[in-house]
Amino acid sequence: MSRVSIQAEDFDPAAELAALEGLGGGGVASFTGIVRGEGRLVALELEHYPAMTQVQVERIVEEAMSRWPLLGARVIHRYGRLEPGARIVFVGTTSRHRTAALESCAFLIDWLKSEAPFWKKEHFADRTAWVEARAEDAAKAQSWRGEG
Amino acid sequence: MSRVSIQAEDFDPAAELAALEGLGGGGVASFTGIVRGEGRLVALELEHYPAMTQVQVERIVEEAMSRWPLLGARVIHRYGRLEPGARIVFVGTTSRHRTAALESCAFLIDWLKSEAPFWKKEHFADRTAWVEARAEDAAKAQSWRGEG
Amino acid sequence: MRQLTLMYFAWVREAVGLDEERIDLPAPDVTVRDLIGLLAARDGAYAEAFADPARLRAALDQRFVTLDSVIGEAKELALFPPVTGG
Amino acid sequence: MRQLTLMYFAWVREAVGLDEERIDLPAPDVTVRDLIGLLAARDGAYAEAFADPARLRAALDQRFVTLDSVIGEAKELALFPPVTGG
Repeated sequence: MSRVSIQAEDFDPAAELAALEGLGGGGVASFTGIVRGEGRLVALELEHYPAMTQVQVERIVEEAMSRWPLLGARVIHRYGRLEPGARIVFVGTTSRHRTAALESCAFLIDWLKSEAPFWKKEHFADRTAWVEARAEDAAKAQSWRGEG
Repeated sequence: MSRVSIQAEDFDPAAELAALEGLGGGGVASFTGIVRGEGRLVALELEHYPAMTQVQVERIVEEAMSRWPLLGARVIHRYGRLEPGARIVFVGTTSRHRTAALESCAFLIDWLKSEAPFWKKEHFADRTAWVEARAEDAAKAQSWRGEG
Repeated sequence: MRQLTLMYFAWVREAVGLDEERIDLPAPDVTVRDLIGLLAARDGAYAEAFADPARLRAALDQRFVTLDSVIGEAKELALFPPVTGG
Repeated sequence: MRQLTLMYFAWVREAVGLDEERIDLPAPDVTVRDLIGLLAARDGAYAEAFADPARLRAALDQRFVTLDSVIGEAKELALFPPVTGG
């Protein structure tokens, strides 16, 4: 059971966790990404490539489902204007094996960082700036290539 | 900010996640362990060493707080009789860095498995059996010794 | 001559001032890098946006590809900076 | 002669039929392993529970220790199988 939502709306991590707990796996891992309010950030704007995003994220989830014995995986990624404290992304996985749940959760968030067609723009009071991709994020995603 | 609860009562992962999200870290990782209902299990009984448990789990959390730049860590571990589907354990961490949140969450659950004074007994309709410690759990915990 | 839809995202979109446009494909065996060269040969805004291919990433028909990939039968080429989701 | 509180957990507790008991410490420099040997020398239930020290783990005053640790000034020794929490 896997599901991907690309949406502007907020989501409820509690409802997502409850659904994953209900799959009987024994272990549920999750990661929630939130907009940090650093450097007087007013808002983060997430642009994406609609024709590609859903399919591409589903591919990443299928990759995770094939690498680990998961009973379920859930990914939610928001786009649009998000203010500090707002949730951006949710990854939840469940498995009979805690290591499978934890590793696949880390894999999914690492891959979303470098393989999902989203771009972040920071809005400050007096300027805007596109967030630069970090080499360590690409390296993190690539590090999964050699494993599993 | 870290907090450890050793309790018989159930807990609400949603409330725990919300508290961690509120710390402003940007990334919240969690793991929830649930009783699996395999092999016609009627209940799992968790015994612990009350004089030691709280202090020992706090030590493990302090270790995590010193190894990763965490803004918060939360551990809840239940004891007593738990039926299939019931939550056993919750680990939640938050950090400015997603890798720190994810790794420390995995570290904590691995260490709880091998360093927290709990013992599980399985109750079936016609017999009971103490759960045997698994060598791979001890190895998993030890694997953190060489890192960080 | 076959047409190709170009799509731009993030600062590439802002620099050229367009979400997308259609161009005539010079030949089916041109690469993404060749097309970036053609775009860089246009006016000031394009010249600046496409001057350094190392700053760009590409997707052909919604799949990530390297800049040396051949356009072939693809209908849509997206050009954008490295992604920053998650 | 100083007294030491012994605490038992899980199947060790069930085997001996006690949560805890107090014993006289033969000497301060005895080790956990020495005490397990003394317990194994008791009657049938104890003999069986403590026959194989490799199946046992220990905590002295609520800290995990190896079986070769000296009791020293500790007040409480817990004996139990490997833990299975989490």
